[in-house]
Amino acid sequence: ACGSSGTDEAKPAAGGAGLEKTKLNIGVVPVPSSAPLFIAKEKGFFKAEGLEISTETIQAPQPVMPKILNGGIDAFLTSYVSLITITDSGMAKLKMLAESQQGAPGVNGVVVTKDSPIKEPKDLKGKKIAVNTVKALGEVTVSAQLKIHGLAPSDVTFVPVPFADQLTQLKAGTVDAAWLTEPYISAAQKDLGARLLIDTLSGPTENLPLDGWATTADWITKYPKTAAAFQRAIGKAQQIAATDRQELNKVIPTFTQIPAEAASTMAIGTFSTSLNATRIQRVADLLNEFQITKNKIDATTLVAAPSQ
Amino acid sequence: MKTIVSRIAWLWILPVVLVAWEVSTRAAQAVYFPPPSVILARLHELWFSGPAAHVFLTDEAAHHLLPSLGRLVVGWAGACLVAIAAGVALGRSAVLCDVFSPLIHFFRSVPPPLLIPIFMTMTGIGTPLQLTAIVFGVSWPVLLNSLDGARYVDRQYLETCEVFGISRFRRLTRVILPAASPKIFAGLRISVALALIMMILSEFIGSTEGIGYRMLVAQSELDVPTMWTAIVLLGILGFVLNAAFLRFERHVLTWHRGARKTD
Amino acid sequence: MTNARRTLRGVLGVAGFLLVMEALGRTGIIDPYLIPLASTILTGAARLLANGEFLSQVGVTLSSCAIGLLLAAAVAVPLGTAMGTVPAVERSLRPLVEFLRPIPSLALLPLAMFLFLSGEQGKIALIVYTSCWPLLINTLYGLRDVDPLAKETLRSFGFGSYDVVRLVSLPSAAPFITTGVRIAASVALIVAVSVELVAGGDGIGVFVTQAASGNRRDVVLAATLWTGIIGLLVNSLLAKAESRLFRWHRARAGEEAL
Amino acid sequence: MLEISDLTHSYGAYQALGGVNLTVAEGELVCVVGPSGCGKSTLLRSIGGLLRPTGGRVLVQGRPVEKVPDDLAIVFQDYSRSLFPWMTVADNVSLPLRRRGGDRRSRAAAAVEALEQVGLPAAAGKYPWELSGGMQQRVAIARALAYKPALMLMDEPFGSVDAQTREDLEDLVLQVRRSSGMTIVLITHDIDESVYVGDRVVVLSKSPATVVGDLRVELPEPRDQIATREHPDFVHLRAEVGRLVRGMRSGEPAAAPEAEAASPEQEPAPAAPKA
Amino acid sequence: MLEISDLTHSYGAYQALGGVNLTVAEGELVCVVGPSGCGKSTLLRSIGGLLRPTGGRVLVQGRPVEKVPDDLAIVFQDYSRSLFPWMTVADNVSLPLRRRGGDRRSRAAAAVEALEQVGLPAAAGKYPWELSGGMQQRVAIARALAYKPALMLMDEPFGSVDAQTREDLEDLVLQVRRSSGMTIVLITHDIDESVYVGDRVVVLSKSPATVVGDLRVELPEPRDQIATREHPDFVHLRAEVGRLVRGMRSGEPAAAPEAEAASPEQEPAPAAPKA
Ligand SMILES: Nc1ncnc2c1ncn2[C@@H]1O[C@H](COP(=O)(O)OP(=O)(O)OP(=O)(O)O)[C@@H](O)[C@H]1O
Ligand SMILES: Nc1ncnc2c1ncn2[C@@H]1O[C@H](COP(=O)(O)OP(=O)(O)OP(=O)(O)O)[C@@H](O)[C@H]1O
Ligand SMILES: [Mg+2]
Ligand SMILES: [Mg+2]
Repeated sequence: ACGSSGTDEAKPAAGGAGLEKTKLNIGVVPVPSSAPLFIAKEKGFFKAEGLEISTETIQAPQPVMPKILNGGIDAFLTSYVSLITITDSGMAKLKMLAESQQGAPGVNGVVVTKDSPIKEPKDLKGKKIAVNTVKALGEVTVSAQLKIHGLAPSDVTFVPVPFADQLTQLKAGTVDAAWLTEPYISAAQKDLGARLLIDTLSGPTENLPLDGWATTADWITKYPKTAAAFQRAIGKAQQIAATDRQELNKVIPTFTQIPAEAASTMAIGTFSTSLNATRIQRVADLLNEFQITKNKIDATTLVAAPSQ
Repeated sequence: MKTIVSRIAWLWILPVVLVAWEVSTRAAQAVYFPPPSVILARLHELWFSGPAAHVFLTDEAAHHLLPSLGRLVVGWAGACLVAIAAGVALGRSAVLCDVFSPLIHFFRSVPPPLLIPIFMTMTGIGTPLQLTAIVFGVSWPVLLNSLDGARYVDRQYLETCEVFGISRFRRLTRVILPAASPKIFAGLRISVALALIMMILSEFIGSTEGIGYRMLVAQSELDVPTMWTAIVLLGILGFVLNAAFLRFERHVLTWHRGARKTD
Repeated sequence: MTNARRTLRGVLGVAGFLLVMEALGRTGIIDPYLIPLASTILTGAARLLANGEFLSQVGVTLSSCAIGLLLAAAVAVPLGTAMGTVPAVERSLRPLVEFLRPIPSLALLPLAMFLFLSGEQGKIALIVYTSCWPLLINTLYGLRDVDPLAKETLRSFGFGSYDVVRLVSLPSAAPFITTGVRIAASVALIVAVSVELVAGGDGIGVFVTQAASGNRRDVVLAATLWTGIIGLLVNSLLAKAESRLFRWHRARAGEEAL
Repeated sequence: MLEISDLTHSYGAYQALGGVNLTVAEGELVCVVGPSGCGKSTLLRSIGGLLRPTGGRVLVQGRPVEKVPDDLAIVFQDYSRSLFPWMTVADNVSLPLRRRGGDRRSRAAAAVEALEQVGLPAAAGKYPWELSGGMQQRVAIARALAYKPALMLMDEPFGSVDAQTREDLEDLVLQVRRSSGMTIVLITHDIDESVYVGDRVVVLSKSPATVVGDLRVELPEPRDQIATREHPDFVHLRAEVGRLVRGMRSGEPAAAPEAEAASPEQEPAPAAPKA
Repeated sequence: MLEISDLTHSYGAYQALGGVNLTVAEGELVCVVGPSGCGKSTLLRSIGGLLRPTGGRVLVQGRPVEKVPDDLAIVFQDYSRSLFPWMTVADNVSLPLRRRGGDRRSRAAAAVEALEQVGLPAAAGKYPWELSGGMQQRVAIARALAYKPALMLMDEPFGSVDAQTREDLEDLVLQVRRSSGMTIVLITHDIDESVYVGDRVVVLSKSPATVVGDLRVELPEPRDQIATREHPDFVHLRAEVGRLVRGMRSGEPAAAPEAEAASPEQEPAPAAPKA
């Protein structure tokens, strides 16, 4: 039952100039980073390229790797951390087709409750910090921040707790701090009066590229024109997302359950319009530094040549 | 000697399956299906290559395996006690059964991954959470089977008790429990395996150690052989626990086999 | 009439539970931020009924469960019957079964998704895998509990083993097996939702994922409530069918608690 | 001891008991005979409080039967289902003895003694399913005897044993009754047996059952298997009971004048012979 | 039809059958009597192929019994457990008829007819647990009779019914045997009954059971409940069987010379009366 054939094999599409594949199934995570895809869909950028897009909700690429390998999913939203870890595992060669968000102040951070005895980062020593998944962005960026304050990753305990449950755990006191992302940070501040203890996208991790649309290297080799068409369409949408906050506010509530009001007030990263291997190399180096990957990964192997 | 040989002979299916597995995985070369030889090598390296002084357990095993097993045993035992007591009580009282059964059937249908965070707010992180999760997840089949077993005791057994004025307590321990025991044991047997499953699930959230946690890490690192070692380890544990369980059951249900055998 | 009374008692039980939870929340013994008030969750759940998206996801989950359960029964009951009637089969397969049983479906998730191109099929495969075991074990124990004299009666009339199984063992083990079905039904629901939570696709689990990433904990809890309610409804349907089919079983047993 | 008035019972639409009146004095041994399926077991279950009759009254020692009366024992017709397969024979017999107090040792001794009385000295350590049908039946009798109840109800207790054992058991029951003064209601199909062991023989009509005959047996005590059975009164009574049962079977109405004459139902039961 | 030689059976260490020799001719009706627990049911189960004896041989129609012989029916001693509670009485009776072929309608008709023969015309649609003990026993008999087997084994088939019904059933068995020519082995505790229905009466010793008596009954045919029982030969035979059974009970060895004399075990069975 395992095969590597895609859903619909190449047939010259009406709108697309000889695309190898026109129907794509995209794995999306219901977070703001997926917004450009929905903007592109809504504005007809895909249609203009001759692409027909269907989406499937996923949480992270690791659990759905089989689907990615056997062609059930063509491209998907992934964090660079996942991209690099997967590459490091040797299971698949993945490449970023287009970047989505880049770090900006207030998008990720460690929060503590209003009356927490933890007043500054170094008070975290010996404490439990909730992260959404183990061995991922949370651990890396928090570790990088702790390093400035003289703490090693082993000085704290990272506990896996889904984002949605972290606020209650924080309130219940089962964890001392939580590494959160938006819209949870806003919610923590609003509901619990929580304090943002560390902005984990500042200092050594400032402007860290966060995530983007990836696929396998094999897929790009097999469907080069399709890949390019996808990149063009998403590129136009990135442009809109980067410049028009209204557009984002409008689209986010359509594919997430973030209420419109929260969507318009929460912090959002920068939507980048290019793929920059040097920037990505910072992520790979951090991962290697904190021993989440075993090998040093060369970032240039992780990007698909951007189309023009 | 002969009994040992004949007992082992019944395991013939294991080598057959192992060989078939090895051959087919080698042929298929699928990333997700490493051959068993690779898995076993990894299993040995990861968990059992420690010093003889530690019964060959590695530090990794001591850190992840032992706490998991401890929680498994305590959680399972606790769940069985709670579930048999509750099941028999509900099975013997129509009122209690009617009042509580909607709640029971409600809670047993809620996926534990959705409830574990709620438990966590009450228990905090660590062993109490895992124990709660194991007890919660494991109880249902035992509860349901004990309830059914206690409810459908042959009427004449109960009438006999009543006629001879056998006290409630003795009626329970000497008649209802034995009469329900075939069903209760079916529930227990289901629960042994379920306890292993809940042990893993409970370590997926809010845990920093244990086989489940190790598996989670392996999954996020896409370390397929290590994922498989956890699977194989679970299988072996299940096999061993089940064998122990059957031995216990055989001891307790001797009468049942005698009374139910045909030539 | 007695049925009405039983339902009434059940309603009282549920109402009592809800009142206690509400009271605990209102008096602050349980922090309503950690476990929202019963009334809050209930209104949220009621609101979901008007949510077409949610309803269609429920449909997806339920149909996977139903298909999975049917397939599981089609596999487990014959297998359990073979194991329960032919000791050699039982002893040969036991090591394998006992090895496979404790492996959580979530651990097999990547493998299932790799083997089955469509996520839906992978999910169903896992439902079958997991709900097989309670069915298998209960079938096995049910067959073991058949009165030997009943079997001998049929044998004495010259019926072969196949007929003995069909005409005596299975009917007499049927109440046991249906207990297995009821356990398996909720297991199926649990697996379906858990798989959807992790692997995505469609279904209640995906709806929950979406709600969770929007930090809509109220919606998550409302959906959680609904999975429980669905399990409850499925169970009462099965129980009703059971009591209709196995009148003889209740008649012989002292069902009324004394 | 036992007063039954206008007792009726229906299973759904089917009326099994059609107004039974019966009084049993303390220490009396009453045999009940009647066609198969007439309602004898139903009557017994009503006396034992295992069945809530649809009409009429049952008083045991002056108190209406609502739950199982104290100090009662039943030997069930379906004896094999009333022995617990998970207990040894000795445990089955000694289980109810807890209520009588005494330590474990004395209970075990009582159980063994009762088993000896019914001719099963070697069965104590076996399980019920290792015994033959007749042996199981005797275990059920031993259990009831060891319990020494004030009121004993026996539903065809000797149906599965051979003639000789049956006679021994009949004598055993008579002897235990004499020594402990218990009241016994015994259902039997054997007319000879009913006359031999009974102080009275009550004949039921086919269902809806009513009492169509209530005969005092006035044979010399103690009874003896050979002498009693040769006694002219025995032969006469036996024929009388036989005629009543047969009369019922051939379809005569329950209130046939002849039967009525022979059954002074409404009369207070005659004083029982004292132990 | 049936040849049993040196049949032994032990349950674990306990020897139930101690070398039984018995030959039954085609169409014969042999009654087996013996003390309770001696091994009668064990013997029956061995003939029926439900039990693998530990020694000796059983031949049915010349073939050794390895599995259940074709064309056999058994009425079990524990009749209530041999009826299927999930089927109506009619279904219980017609179930074995499936092996005889025929359509559903004719099977149902045969079942109803058999039920009428045993006096239960109204029970067809009920469930076994809605019947009295005696009625259940009659259902079990009806099931075996409807099946019309070549060899019928009956283990105390009339133990739970009243005297009148018992006589009717005895006559029914005799009549069915006469009309269909089946061979019957019937275990009973009633010595009168064994002489009344049997062509031969075989007496077993207590266990380990052996044949201690094998008496031909040569009473005029057809038998009649009143005339036969008054026949001087009947009275004589009854006494003879009684003596044999009693002799066993009082502990005489199985090979007591007197018993031996009365039991020409090794003789070929006399020719059976043809239907
Ligand atoms: N399953 C068994 N296990 C051990 N012993 C058994 C078993 N079945 C029967 N026995 C023993 O074998 C002996 C003969 O039993 P069987 O049932 O053949 O007697 P029976 O002649 O039919 O007696 P009854 O007239 O009381 O029915 C008995 O002493 C009994 O205890
Ligand atoms: N549970 C039941 N449901 C419906 N009808 C029943 C039930 N139990 C008994 N009956 C009916 O009630 C009548 C009397 O039954 P009962 O058992 O009292 O008869 P009995 O006199 O003991 O007969 P026997 O001598 O055959 O044991 C029978 O006709 C029977 O069919
Ligand atoms: Mg009765
Ligand atoms: Mg017997």
